[in-house]
Amino acid sequence: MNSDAIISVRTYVLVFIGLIVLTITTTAVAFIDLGAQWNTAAALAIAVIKALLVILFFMHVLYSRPLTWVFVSAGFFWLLILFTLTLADYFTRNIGGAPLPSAAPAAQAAPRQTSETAPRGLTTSESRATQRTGTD
Amino acid sequence: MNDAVPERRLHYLNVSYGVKSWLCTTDHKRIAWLYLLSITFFFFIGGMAATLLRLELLTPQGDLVQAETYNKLFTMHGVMMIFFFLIPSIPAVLGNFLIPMMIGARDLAFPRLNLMSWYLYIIGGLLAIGAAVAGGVDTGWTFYTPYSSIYSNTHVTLTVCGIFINGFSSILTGLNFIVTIHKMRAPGMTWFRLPLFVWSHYATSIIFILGTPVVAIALALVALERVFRLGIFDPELGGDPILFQHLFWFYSHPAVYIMILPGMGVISELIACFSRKRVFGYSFVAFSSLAIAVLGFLVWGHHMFVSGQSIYAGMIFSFLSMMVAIPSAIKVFNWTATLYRGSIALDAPMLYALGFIGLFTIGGLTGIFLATLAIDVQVHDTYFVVAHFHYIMVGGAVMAYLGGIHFWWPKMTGRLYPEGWARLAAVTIFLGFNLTFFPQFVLGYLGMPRRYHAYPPEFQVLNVMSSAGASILAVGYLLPLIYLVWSLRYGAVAGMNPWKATGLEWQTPSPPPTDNFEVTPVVTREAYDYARAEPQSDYVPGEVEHV
Amino acid sequence: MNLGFPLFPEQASTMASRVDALYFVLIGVSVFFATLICLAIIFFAFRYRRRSELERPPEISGDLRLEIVWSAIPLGFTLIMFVWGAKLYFETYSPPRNSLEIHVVAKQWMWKAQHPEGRSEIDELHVPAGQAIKLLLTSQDVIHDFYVPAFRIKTDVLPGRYTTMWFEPSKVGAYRLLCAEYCGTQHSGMLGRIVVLPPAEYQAWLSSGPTGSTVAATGARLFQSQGCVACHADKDTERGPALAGLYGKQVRLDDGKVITADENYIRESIVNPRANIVAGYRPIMPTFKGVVSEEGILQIISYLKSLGRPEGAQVEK
Amino acid sequence: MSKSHPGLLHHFDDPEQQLDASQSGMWIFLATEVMFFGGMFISYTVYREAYIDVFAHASNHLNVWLGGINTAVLICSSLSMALAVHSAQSGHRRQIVFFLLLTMLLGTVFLGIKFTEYYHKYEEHLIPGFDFAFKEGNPGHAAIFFSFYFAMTGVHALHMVIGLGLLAYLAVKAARDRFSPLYYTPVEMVGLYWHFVDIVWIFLFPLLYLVGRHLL
Repeated sequence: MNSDAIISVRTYVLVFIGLIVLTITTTAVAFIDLGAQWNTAAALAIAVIKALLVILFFMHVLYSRPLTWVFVSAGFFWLLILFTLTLADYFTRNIGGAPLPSAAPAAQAAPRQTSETAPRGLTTSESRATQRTGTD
Repeated sequence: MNDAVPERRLHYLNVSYGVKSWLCTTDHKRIAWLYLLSITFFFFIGGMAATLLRLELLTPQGDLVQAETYNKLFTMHGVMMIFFFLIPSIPAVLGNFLIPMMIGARDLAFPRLNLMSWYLYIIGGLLAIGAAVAGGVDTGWTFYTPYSSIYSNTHVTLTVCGIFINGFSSILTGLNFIVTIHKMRAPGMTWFRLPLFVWSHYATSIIFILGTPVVAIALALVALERVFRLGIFDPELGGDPILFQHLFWFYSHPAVYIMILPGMGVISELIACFSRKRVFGYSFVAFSSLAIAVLGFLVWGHHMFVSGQSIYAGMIFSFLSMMVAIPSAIKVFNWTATLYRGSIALDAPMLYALGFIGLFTIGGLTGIFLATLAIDVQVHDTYFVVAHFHYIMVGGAVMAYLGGIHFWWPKMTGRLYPEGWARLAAVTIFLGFNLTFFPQFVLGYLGMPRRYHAYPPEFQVLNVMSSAGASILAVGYLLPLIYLVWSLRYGAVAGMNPWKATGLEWQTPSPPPTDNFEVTPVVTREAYDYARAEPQSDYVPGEVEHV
Repeated sequence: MNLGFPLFPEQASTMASRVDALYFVLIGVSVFFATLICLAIIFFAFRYRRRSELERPPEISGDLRLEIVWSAIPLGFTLIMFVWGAKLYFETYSPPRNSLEIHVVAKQWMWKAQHPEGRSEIDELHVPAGQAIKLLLTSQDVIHDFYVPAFRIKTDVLPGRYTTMWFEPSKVGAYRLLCAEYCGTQHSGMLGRIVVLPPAEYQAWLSSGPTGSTVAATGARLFQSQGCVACHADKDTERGPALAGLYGKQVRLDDGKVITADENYIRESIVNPRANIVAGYRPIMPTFKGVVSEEGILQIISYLKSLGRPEGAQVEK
Repeated sequence: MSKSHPGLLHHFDDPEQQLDASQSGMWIFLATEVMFFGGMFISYTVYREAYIDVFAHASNHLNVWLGGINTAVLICSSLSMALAVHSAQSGHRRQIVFFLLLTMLLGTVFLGIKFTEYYHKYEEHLIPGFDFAFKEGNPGHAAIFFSFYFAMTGVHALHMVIGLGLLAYLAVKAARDRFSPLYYTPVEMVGLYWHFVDIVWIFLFPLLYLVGRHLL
């Protein structure tokens, strides 16, 4: 009665080998300096391929009804909305020069004892505890 | 109750008795009752907080309660009303009760999950109340960082846990509805024969399942930051407090549509039934629900126009927010057009429905003020905003909820409510509501910020008007509580279809049997087929065939 | 109309009347649509009231042309509002070049302001009429919001970052300053007063108080006393670049990014020197977070600005 | 279709409808999980963009070998889970139990390695809020990186623990021969969940462990 096609063990093993190879590849590539953000791009591209392999074969989506495709794509589409519009804020905060109201969140503060002379082990939370009241 | 019925017919209420038969039930109709009782409880807790807020605001000095108490009261009002009353109100009570019946199913797809949703809701609610009893929370329902994560020394973590758990209740309800609507429709019940109530709940469920997890994780991160001193939003470490606002509003703006969309569904049913007409532009109304759900996810940044967000992002969000006006306008115009050449009866549910259209129109139009960037700069975080969202949430969602409760009361209980009292309550609520919240628009543009315990004296007259209205509103809300309980014992026996409405839920006895229908109905007509119905008979719309 | 209480806020800045014009148009359109809907409902409810239980209304399922019309009209209306609102909004947050710059530091639950000439005040802000005032705001603790209803301006004041806003007071008088972002117990007590004076009186007020040096001069003294000058001398040294003309310039960092040296950048470089290392320098500068107060940092920024602006914004090196 | 089908609930018409409903429900649940983790991924992205260098240096404090081995362990467990579903489809009871137990074993190995890593971080003073110390850049920004490290891997580990519980439940049921080629929906559903948890890790591994390696 199950509508799913039974996927052969051979396919599973092939996908598995693919995933292991990609894991080794992504680790190896990470140690090579590709310049700028290309390392991140490569890592994410490989991760997307791996995720697709798992979704399509291990999770049987390749053989599933259209409705399953709709639910899967909806999840990722909404993720895209979250990323696009949030980053729309962060990527446009610093354009147009000084008169704008804001800058990238880089304009932030370090804990008090960050100078090179700060003793190891003096923690951020200890110093904060003295001046703030964040307890339940 | 059975003295009116000569022979004892088994229905969902009398099929079994005892506390256990209710607390362990998987019947969607009984779970709806569990929700009805619990959200009423939370509504009156939130209402009591509101009463104290309005009493405090009678005088500008802030002399009734201390600032600290006031801050905890408005936080409690917001948390209770939004997370524990408005969000579950129509979906978990009316949606739970009606969706399976409207589509001709015996239950929701996952009845045990449905019961679990209620338990999660109750656990979440008890945690939130526990936090209030233990001393309260003073962050406002928005939990903005770094105040909530570092500075507030009230019970933020406990409250946040309550909301987090309650979030899973919403998610499971939404999941249940979507699967039910996809998979459990009776033979012949095609998508375009679905009542608009079902369409609007489908749209609501999309928001439940895709929005709720984001606020859950945002609040969880706040809790982690408090408990384990992680640094996620902490500006001391270089964190960005605005990031929390992005995550929070990604859910909490669509959450407004969680509250209003089911209300729109109710209104479509009421308008059609009491003007005996098919809803004008059915497919436009149906798709506008989906459009609101999807567009609702693209506009959250309009809560952040003055927050330090990039002004370019502000413009994008402003533009997208304007787009939501269109599906909303489509609905209002179509409802109005449905009345044209109808056969209009002004029973209490219809009074609520017509009141809803008026109040929602005002709420929606003032929403355009807030989406207009330069105006939002002036009125952001003032009473203008407070007035606007109360017009949507109270004038919209609560009016629709009450209208729906009255309309389906005969189906839920088998009894009619007293019509005269119900009309009186509807009119009282409408008048009290407007007196309470209209002055707040004026206050807002004048510049009275929200969450003010004491306020400059020139704002007093308008505040007194608002408090006076609130007392009328309170009476208006107590009336249905009394006469609806009264009707359980003394109300007239309703019969299967007192309104001569067309939905499948009216083709089964009141109260319905546990499996809803004695035989699975086969649907052969479109929704709201009043034109072809026989008004003089106790009629059976959409032929019910025996399978 | 005098009801003994106000229905409308005073207009005391150049922006106020422009925002109000938009507001009135919105009210006009809204009243029109709300009245239209309400009258239609009341009329239909009366005209088509149910006269008999046997009534059977005609079948009307919809009309595509009507749907298009009542989608297009709101669309057009909202687009106009969007463009109009966005234009004013952009101006609200874009201060003119010749603005008088005042620093504001917020904390639970007070406002501290410092004028360029050095006078500072608490919960009050004296400004000259007819002059564009640019505020540079930051918070010491939670998020606050600087709100002057009579000027139709508002901006959140964030910890760890600067926000800016500007206004040009058009009318002499005293106006309310309110905190509009919930900030804790005494949020509603975080009030202040904006006192708009004729320019001459403003000058008199400036010199009447405890006379100190200008903000930039105070900043210069801090720059000396904190030892900044040891590395940031008149000329670029091995240890640090010269800072004259830095403000407003494009700076190339060692990771290749180019950013504008605005107030936020300078603040970041003082409290958190390692976040942005200028290309060609080593990360040896210690942080001054906690050593120099928020006010002090603002004073140093003023000093650096007083060292001159670049002729053309060019990429350094 | 017979009404006496194993596991058919009263409100469904036939097993097909019931299976469809379960599958849809599970996929919708996974969509919510995507958004749940998505909230953390977007936050991570925002800070990573702002503090690229510190994040790279901080990332190099994670043990890439342990992380890599864990990735492989998790992929093995996914294969094992897929084979458990396969055995259920073909009705081999002993195989189902075997593969479920193997999946659990691999999951436990993953968690063991994970907690070893956590302990190393504790020893290296890299847990924010507990004697946090970081010298190769702004310690505040590094604290943010490690906060995300612990929040994201912690929530992921929590999902693993829940998954282990579900697998144990399935193993007991499978041992009692409750599944057949006609009815194995629970195995399939837990399988989907387990693969999803695997996918989350597939993204966590490069984002947390690999972002700074090219600087070494």
